[in-house]
Amino acid sequence: MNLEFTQEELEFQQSIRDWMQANVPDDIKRCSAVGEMTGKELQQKWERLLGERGWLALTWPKQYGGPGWTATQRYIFDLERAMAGAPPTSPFGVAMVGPVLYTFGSQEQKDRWLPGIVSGRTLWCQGYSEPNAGSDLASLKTRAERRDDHYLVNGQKIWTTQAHWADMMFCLVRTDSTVKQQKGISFLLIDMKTPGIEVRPIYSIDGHHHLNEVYFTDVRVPLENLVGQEGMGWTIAKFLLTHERTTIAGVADSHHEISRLKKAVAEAPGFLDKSQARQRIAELEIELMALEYTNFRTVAATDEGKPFGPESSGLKIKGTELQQKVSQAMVELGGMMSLTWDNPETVGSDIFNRATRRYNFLRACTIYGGSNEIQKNVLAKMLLGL
Amino acid sequence: MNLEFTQEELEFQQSIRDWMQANVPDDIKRCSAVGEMTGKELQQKWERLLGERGWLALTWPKQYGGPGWTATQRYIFDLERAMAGAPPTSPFGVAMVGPVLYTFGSQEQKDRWLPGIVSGRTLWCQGYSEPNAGSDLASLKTRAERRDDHYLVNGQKIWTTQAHWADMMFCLVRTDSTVKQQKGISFLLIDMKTPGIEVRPIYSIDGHHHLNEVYFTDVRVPLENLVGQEGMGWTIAKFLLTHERTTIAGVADSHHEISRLKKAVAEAPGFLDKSQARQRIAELEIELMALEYTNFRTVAATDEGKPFGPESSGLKIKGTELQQKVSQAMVELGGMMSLTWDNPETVGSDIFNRATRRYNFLRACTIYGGSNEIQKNVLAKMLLGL
Amino acid sequence: MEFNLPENTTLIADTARRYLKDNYSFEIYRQQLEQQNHVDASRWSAMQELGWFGLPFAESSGGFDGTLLDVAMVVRELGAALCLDPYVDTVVAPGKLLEYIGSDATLAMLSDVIDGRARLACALYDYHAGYQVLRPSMKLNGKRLSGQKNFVPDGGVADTLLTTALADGELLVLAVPVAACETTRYRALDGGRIANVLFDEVEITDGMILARGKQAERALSMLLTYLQALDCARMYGAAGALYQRTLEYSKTRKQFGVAIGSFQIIQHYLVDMFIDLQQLESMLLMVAVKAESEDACRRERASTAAKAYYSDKAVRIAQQAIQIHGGVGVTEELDIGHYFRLVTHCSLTHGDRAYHIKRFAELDEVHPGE
Amino acid sequence: MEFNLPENTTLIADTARRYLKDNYSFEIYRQQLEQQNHVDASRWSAMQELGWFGLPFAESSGGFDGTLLDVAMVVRELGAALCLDPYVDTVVAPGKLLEYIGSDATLAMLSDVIDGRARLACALYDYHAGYQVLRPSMKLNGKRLSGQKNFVPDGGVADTLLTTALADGELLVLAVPVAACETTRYRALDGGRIANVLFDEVEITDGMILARGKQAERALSMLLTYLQALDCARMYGAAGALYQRTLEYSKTRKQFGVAIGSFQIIQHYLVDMFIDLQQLESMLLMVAVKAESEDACRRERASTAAKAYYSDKAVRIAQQAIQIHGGVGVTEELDIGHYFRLVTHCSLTHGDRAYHIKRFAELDEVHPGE
Repeated sequence: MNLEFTQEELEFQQSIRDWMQANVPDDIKRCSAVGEMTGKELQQKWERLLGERGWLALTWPKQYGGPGWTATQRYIFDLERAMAGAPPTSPFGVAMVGPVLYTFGSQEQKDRWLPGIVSGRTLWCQGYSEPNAGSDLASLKTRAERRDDHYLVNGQKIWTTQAHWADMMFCLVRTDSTVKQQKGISFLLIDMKTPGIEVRPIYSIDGHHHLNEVYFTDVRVPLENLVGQEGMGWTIAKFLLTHERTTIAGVADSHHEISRLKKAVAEAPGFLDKSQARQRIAELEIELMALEYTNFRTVAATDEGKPFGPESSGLKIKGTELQQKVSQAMVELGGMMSLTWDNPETVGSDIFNRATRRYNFLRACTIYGGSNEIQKNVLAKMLLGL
Repeated sequence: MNLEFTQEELEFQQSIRDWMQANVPDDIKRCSAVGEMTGKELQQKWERLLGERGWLALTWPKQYGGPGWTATQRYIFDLERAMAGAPPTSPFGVAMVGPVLYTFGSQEQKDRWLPGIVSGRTLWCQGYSEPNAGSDLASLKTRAERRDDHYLVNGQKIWTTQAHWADMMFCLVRTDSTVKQQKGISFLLIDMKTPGIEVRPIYSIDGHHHLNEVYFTDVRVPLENLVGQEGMGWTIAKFLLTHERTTIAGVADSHHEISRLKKAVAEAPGFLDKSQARQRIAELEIELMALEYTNFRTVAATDEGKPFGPESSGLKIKGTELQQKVSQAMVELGGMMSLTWDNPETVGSDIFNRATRRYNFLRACTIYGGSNEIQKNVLAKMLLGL
Repeated sequence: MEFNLPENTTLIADTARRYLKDNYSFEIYRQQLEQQNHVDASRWSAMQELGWFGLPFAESSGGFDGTLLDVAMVVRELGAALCLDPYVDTVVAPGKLLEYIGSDATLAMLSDVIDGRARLACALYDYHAGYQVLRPSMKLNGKRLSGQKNFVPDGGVADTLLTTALADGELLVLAVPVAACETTRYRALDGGRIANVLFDEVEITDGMILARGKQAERALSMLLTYLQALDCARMYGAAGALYQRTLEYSKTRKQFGVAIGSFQIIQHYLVDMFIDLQQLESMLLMVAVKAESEDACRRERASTAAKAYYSDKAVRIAQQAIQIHGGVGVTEELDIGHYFRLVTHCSLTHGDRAYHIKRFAELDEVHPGE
Repeated sequence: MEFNLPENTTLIADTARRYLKDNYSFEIYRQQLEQQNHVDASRWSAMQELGWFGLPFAESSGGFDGTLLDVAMVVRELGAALCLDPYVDTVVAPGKLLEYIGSDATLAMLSDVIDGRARLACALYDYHAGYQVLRPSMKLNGKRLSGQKNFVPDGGVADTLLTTALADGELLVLAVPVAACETTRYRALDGGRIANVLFDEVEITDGMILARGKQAERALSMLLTYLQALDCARMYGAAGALYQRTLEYSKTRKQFGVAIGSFQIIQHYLVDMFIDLQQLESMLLMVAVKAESEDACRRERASTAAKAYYSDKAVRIAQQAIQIHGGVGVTEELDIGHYFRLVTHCSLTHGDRAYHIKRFAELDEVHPGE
């Protein structure tokens, strides 16, 4: 039992902190300090910077360009990244399709796609959800019919984050509708510039454009863009769901949000009952501590090469609930300062002025990637035997 | 729209308050002030006192001994009763078997049983639940076989409140096991002194004896003790469930508990953060206000002869949740003062010293009479059409 | 007690609902979001013709003698329709303040409000003072008014502001032309237009001072409870709409081959929403009757409790409506997320939950039932 | 980081579990509830033989050099077994206080504790001072000690009390014979025996003063964090037992012809309990390691956070365990309600939730991860 970072880890932490201090671009820090979204340009700038440093594909084996860090080091990196005000990196390339490719892909596929991901040059998006296949993903309908040298893809995806930024999409498609739902699904890589793809924006209630509908009309996808075999799509999707859980709880970003909130409260005008506000924040910090140590257990298990323990099963549920609570506290402690939507001036505090953006945005975090209700159904069955 | 009591109602309220002031026995007030249970003796003393005054069977038609009050007057009476520190009256005679008898009973049954109830001289208990028929009441197994001039009853009841005090039990029994569960149930009146009845105490986690198991071994019950026809038991039970909702929310007693809590906080030693404590109590008071006005809507509808509206459906759920919250606040605001169980001395405050008794006792209030979960199932079906 | 709406009130509510159904829509709302002001001339004059402008005011003030309850029913319907027309901000709020002051001068101004000729808004808050309306940070030194007001809900149209300042510690209510100030208009969380207003040595003439001292305090305190009640009414309209839409969605949306409303957990979520909505309705009726009481303690107990309760339960209903809708609930395409923002907005105006809980704890006690 | 229990700690925990399984039971617990003290001679000497008496203390103090983590695992098992034997109250608490003071005199007393010859208890609280252990209301005037202590967990057996008083504003720790005081023993919420103790001009000799000033404060503050961690350990044992029993019950108890665990709402209740229990486990490991840190800030942050968290989540697990059990959960017959009382009890000792939230908010900040 050792709940401290080792001397080496502390030195690592310091070195990351120093690097972040020196390298996180000022325009990113500015966004983060007030709670503004980083757009595509800043996000790319940041990811390429990390890519150049070899710090983008943190979980990857060294041979594919990972830094060869332990889970603890990755955790420390994520913490320092968040506390320095830098955004999380987009998960679609690095955390999702990358591991799929080096696990299930052919040598050719690895050679072709991994370098673009590890360097932050290729942007990916995830084509999973469909209008009538939300929580019930296996019922998806977008079909890919095999023709001589290509698949012909027709159908529609929805909730596709960053599809309007992406160069490539990894996509679940139905290649066989005669077998059991799960068995007929395949995993395809689709170039977003292929004719027949139309991307329509969906604006979120934070006022921003994150999500899209993507329509496929006779889209020709080369056969070599199939990962694994036909019918393996569901297996690959499940592999991804259980792949990386060491940062799923969002502990690092919750730390950063709480520190922003404390700063805003400290600087707030005198009308705010600060002792009361600090107690509300203390409750959040304590919940975060419980989550963080639960997360540490998963990180430590990962470093020991053990499978995820039961502690990891609640990380996403608790983590998303906490993110929502923190953002709600920020809105409510801001009082009227949280009422501004597109005010060009600062009223009291930029942090509070922009608080509802994040609060609105985060309503989605208990929904996407399998709603918390679905997760509880699964846990009841798998873990509790109910 | 008129949310004030009328001048007549205010005068009525004052007269009840004066009467309570003068007539609630001191030993009862003493119990109530510190949160002690009234035992059988005090309870009976109080109910007989009300019976003499004609104020026991409040909802009954005048012809059977009711006071002829409006629902509003009953509500006012209940409020003043609680605020004066008097206990609620036992529901089994007055609120349950009484209405059943004057609605479904024969003239002979009415003549025989109603006078004892209205005067507080006969104590009743309710034989519904069985070990394997809790929330699923219709699956009850206690059977009554018809013999010449009597029913022969065998089986077991459980959770029978005050069976050890009661003179009589009204009881659901199975008279026919060949038909659909609900159809085979009958409503019997059983003299608790009949040979073959054994009452065994169940101690509750507040340390008191409220509940019992009741065993029936070849208990002979006269045929004339059947209410209505054989097989009508389920209909009668359902009639009772929807009968009186004007006091089901426990608003009066929650008012009294909150006023006790405020008193205890006001008198608490200096270490307690009183501003914080008062805010916690304010939250409870506001919830009580929402419940109270919802309750008023049901009371007003009753006085207008209207059926219960949708507002009444949540009264028990919200009312019991609030009772639990108030009692938990009392325990927690008491801090260490709530740790004493049978301390002969007062440590700080009697109210806090006894707070966990009520807190423990009230864990049952979201369970009995159909758990809140069952109630929600029913509401989803009946009201929401789900 | 009696909870039936008076016939006249029911008529007003039904008319409002029908009018908005025929003349307003989510599409109009979304266009309005993009506009710099919220007044559509034809709707505005229709609302006046419906009698809404005179409704909140006594006959002796030239109004139609409507109760707060009447006005609340209109505002409930505006909330239910997501309507951004600034009826409360530019008619009810300034009009009630003028009426509560009740001088010849203010009653003359009120008649312009009722006639639809005035473009007024109340500028009562600044971020320094927070919710402490009776202690504004703006100062009048001699004839010069200096300071700022924020969160001024002017609908993008006001030309005169009813505002507050301290002069030697005494509270004043003033009427100041917007033209004399520096104004930044922007969009608020609910989609309405609000403004920051800078008063830089604005010259104040005697006629611009509408009330002072106790009279000003009393008028403002009565205005606040009135507006808090209307916040609840608007939230009720939105929460009711959210519940209805979510219930319907749960019956039609299928996942795993069945309607999501067949899942017990969704059923319990909806029952909780339903029960809370019933309690919200009770609190709305309560506050709509009591918040215009002459008795300050009764008034404040009512509005403070109602606002605290709404800021908890209506917010919770809005959150659950999104959760049950899933992805589609967090998009601009669907009205759900817009109602959600409206509810959040109203939970923060005229005192948020923490403010009201604290205030309630400080109010005097009364015997239950009184 | 590394969360594996040291082999030795696992051995200690397993031994404790096995010992209690073989030698303790719900029936013994219920007998013990009726007794005037909680010491059963044979179990008491067995516990000593198991090494528990020396476990919490350094080798240099004559102990076996166990960590707080080791002790916490024993206490967790005592909680899981509902065991009332006053190990913490009459061995760990007084022993650690003596050790933290660390004078020749107190170390000599400690060796009597380790040998099982001493019958000590800590009398640190009175209801006037509440949780403010460093500001007791008892006073030493000259040689005379006057005041009272309440909630003294003496297990019904202590003959000497380690207690606190102020002398001219300076904090003292004293050892006072129970015989010199007026004692009222009674049952506490968890079923243990506690006492009110009246000190009426008790004559104090120099030898009875064990520590004063900063030394006394430091020893007491270290003791408190240690005991707060053990409160969590005991609650964890109880909450874990409640969860296990409730899960099993939900698989066997049938209603409407099916196991109640087949209802989605019960499944979600249980998943919530399970997830909370995981977080409680994390917090237990955290606090058991950090609460004996030399660094006061680190120590207090850990124990204050853990205690606040437990007083919320363990309490909630206990409430849900009863709700899922239904009627049988609220009877004395079943252990569920007894665990429930134990959890409530521990949520109130050494600082309740509100106290710890406030305290945490006042503690200094640290960079996350440090």
